[in-house]
Amino acid sequence: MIELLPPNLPYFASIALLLIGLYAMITKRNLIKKIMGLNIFSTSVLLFLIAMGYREGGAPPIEVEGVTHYVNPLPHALVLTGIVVALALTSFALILIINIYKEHKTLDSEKLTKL
Amino acid sequence: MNLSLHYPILLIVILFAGAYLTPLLGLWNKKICFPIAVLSTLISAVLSVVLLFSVLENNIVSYYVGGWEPPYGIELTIDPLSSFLSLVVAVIGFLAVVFSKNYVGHEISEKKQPAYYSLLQLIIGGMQGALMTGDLFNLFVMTEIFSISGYALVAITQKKGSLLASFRYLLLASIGTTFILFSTGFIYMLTGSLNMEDISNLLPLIDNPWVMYSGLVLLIIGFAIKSALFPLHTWLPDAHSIAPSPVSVLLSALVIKIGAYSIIRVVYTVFGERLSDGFGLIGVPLSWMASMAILVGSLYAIFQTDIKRMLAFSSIAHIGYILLGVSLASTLSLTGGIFHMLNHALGKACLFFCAGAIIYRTGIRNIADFAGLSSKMPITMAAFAIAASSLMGVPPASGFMSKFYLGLGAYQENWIFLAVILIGSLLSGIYFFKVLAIAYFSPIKEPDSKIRGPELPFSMLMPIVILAIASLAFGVLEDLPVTLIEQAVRLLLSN
Amino acid sequence: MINRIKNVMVIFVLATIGFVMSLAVLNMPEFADVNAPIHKHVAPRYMQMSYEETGVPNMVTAILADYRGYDTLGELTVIFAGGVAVLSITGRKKK
Amino acid sequence: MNPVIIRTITRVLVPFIQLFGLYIIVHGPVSPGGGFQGGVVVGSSMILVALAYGLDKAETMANHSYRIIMDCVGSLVYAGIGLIGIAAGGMFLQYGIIPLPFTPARINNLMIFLIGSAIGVHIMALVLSLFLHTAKEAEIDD
Repeated sequence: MIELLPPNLPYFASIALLLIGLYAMITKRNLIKKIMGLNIFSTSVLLFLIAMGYREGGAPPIEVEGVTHYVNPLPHALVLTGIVVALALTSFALILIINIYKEHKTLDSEKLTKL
Repeated sequence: MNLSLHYPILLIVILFAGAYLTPLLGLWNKKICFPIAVLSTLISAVLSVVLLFSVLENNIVSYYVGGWEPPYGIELTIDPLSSFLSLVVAVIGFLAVVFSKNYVGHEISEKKQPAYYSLLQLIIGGMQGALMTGDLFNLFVMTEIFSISGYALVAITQKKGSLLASFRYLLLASIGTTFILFSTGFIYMLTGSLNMEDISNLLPLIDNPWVMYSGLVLLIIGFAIKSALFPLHTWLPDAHSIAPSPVSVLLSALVIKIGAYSIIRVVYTVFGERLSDGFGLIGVPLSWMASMAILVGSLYAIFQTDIKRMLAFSSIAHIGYILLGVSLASTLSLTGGIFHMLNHALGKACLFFCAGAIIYRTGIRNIADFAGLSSKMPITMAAFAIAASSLMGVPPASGFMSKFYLGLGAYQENWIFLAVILIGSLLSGIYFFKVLAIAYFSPIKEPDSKIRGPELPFSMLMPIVILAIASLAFGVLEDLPVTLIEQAVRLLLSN
Repeated sequence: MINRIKNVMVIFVLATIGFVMSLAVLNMPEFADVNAPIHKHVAPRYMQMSYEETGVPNMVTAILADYRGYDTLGELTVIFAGGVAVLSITGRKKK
Repeated sequence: MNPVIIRTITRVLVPFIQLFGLYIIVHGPVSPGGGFQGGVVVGSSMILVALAYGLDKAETMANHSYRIIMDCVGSLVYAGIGLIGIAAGGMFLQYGIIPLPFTPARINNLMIFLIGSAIGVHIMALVLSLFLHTAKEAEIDD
C-alpha cells in the first residue's frame, strides 16, 4: 500500500503545511489565528529539514558499536535551533497580542487597521 | 596568545556579552546600563577599524570557530565588503547608543532601560554577526537575532500604535526568515554543505536547476522582505516612524542594509559561479521592482506630514537605488550600489537623529510646524540640510558620487533605469526642499514656547555633527571609499 | 468586492508558491535515498569521527555544542533576545 | 475553592519532573536530550506549580531577580567557556586545547557537559519567565 504513495511524500506534506500556514496568516482576521498560522508555517520547515536527514535503515544518531549507518545528525541540530527561534517568536508575539488587546480592545485585524 | 587573530569573533562576542551583562547589572543599578553599552559598542567599533586594515592587506580574513575546518565547523569570512559595512554598522551603532543617553528618558520609562540597552547591543551584534559569517545557517540565526531585537525595539515605546506596528513587522518579517530557512534546507539538500565557500564550489557540479533556482528565489524573497523592497515594504513606514529615534536610525540606516548585503552575498558569493550566465532570469524582475521602489517610495514621501514617516518612505526609495545597483550586476552599478549603502546609512542616520533632536527639544513631528526651527536649532537644521542634500544627490555631498556611479551603470543597461534614478532624485528634492523651505523661510507663527534647554546636550549634538561632516567629507574625498569598494566589487565579480 | 479580489489574489500567490515548490520537490533526491548528496558530503565525518574528536557519543549534541557551537551561542542569544523582548513590553501603562 | 487533588498531585510530581529534567540535561552527551530539552522540562515543572498554586507562589519560589540572574549567568558562562578557548591559545569555543590534566576528548566531553548545563540553567529560567510574564500581563486588568 505504502508503495503507491509518491516517494517524496514528506516533502509534499511540508509544502502543504507551508501553504496552510501562509493562508491562515494572510486571510485570518484574528491576530491569534495569525500566530497559529505562523507556527504551522515555521513547523513546515522543521518537518522538511527532519525528513531531509532521514536515510533508509539509518539508526538514531547516537554512537553504538557495530552500527555504521546513522541518519544525518546535522538537520537535527538545525531543527533544534528552528524550534528555539519559533519559541522566542511565539512568546513575544503572544505578549504583544495581549498588549494590543488591552490598548485597542479588539483583536480583529481589519478593525485594527482602521484605527 | 595572538589576539589580532581573534578580532572578528571578539567584535561580535563583546556585543553579546555586553547584552547579557546589561540586565544583570541593571538589577543592581539602572544607571550602569548606558556605560556598558557605550563600552561594548566602542570596543567593537575600534576592533572593526583594526579589522578593516587587516582585511585591506590580506583581501580575505577567515576565522574557524572552534578550530574546525570549514565544511564541518562554522567559518567567519570577512572580505572587504563585509568589513566595510561592519565599520559602518559599528560607528552608527555606537552613535545611536550615545544619542540614547539623553533621548531615551523622553520615550522609555527608566524601568525598561536595561532591556532597551540590552536590545540595542543585541541588534548591533546580530548585524555584525550576519556581516561576518561565512555559513548559510549561521546567517539565518544572526538574521533572527537582529530581527527579534528589532521587533522589540519598535514596541518598546509607550506611543499608541507601536504594538501594532511591531506586530505587522513581526508577521511579515518572520515569513521572510522562514523562507530563508527553507531555502537553506534546499541548498543543504543539494550540496550537503552549509558553508558558503564550499557551496559555491559544489553548485556548478550539480544539475538540478529547479531546486537550486527555487532555493535562490526563496532566499531573495526572504531577504527582500528584510530589506523592504517595494511590494514587500508594507511593514516599514509604521515600524520605522513609531520607534524611538535612535532605533529608527538603526532600523532605517542599518537593518535594511543587512538584507541588501545578504542578497549580494547570496547572489555573488554563494551562487556566483553558477549564475555567471543566468542572473538575468532573477536580476531583471529584481531591477524592475527596485525601480518601482524608487518611484513609489519617493512619491509617498512627498505626501507625508510626519517628519519620521517621510524619512521612512524615503528609505524605501533608497533601498531601491541600492538593489537596482546590485541587480544590474556590472562593476559600475555594483560600486554605485555599495557606495550608496554608505551614503544612505550616513545621511539617513543623520536625518533621523535630527528628527529625534527636534522631537526632543520642541515636541514637533509635523512638518508644517517647522517654521522658525532654523533659528531655534541652527546646528541641527544645518546638519539636516547637508544630509538631505547628500540623499538628494546635490554635488558637493557624497550622495552625488554614488548616484553618479549608479547612473553610469544604469545607462549601460537600459536608459529607463537612468530616467528612474533622475526622477527619483528630483522627487526627493521636492520632499526635502519642502522641509527646508518651511524651516528656513517660512514666517514664524507663534512665539516659541515650550523649548527644552538652551541647546541640545552634547550626547545628541555629537552624532549629528559627526554624521553631517562625514556626509560632506566622503563627497570631497570620494577616493577613500571608492577604492575600497572597488576592491570589494572586484572580489565579488571575480567568481 | 474588495475581499473577493483580495481572496483571489491570495489564492493566486499561494498557488504560485505551491506550484514552484512542488516542482522543486519533484526534482529533489528521493526521500530516504542513501545516495543523496546530503549523506555523502559533510555528514559522514560527523558519524565516523565525532566520538573520537569530541568524546561524545550523541552526534546531535556533538554538532550542537562543538562543531557548530557558535550557532548554539546564536540560538541562546535568540532566546535571550526573546526574553528581553518580553521584559521590554510588559507593564505598559494603560492609556 | 481549594483544588486539593491538583495541588497534592503537583506537590508529589514536581520534584520528580525536576529530577527528570536534570537527568535530561546531564545525560545530553550520551542520550537524546541536552540543555534545551531538559531546561524546558524543569521550567515546565514550575509552570505546573504556577497553575496549581497561583502565579504568586511560583513568583516567590523563583522571583524576577533570580530568573534574570540565571538567564544572564547561563549565557555568560557559555560565552566565557568560548573565551577560555581563546585565552588558552586556541580558537573561540575550541575546547580540546584548554589546559586540564585529561585527554582532549575528555576535556571536550567535560566542556560540552558544562555548556549543556549552562544552556539548561538559562532555558529553565527563561521558560518560566516567558510564562509568568505572559500570564501576569493577561491577568492585570479586566
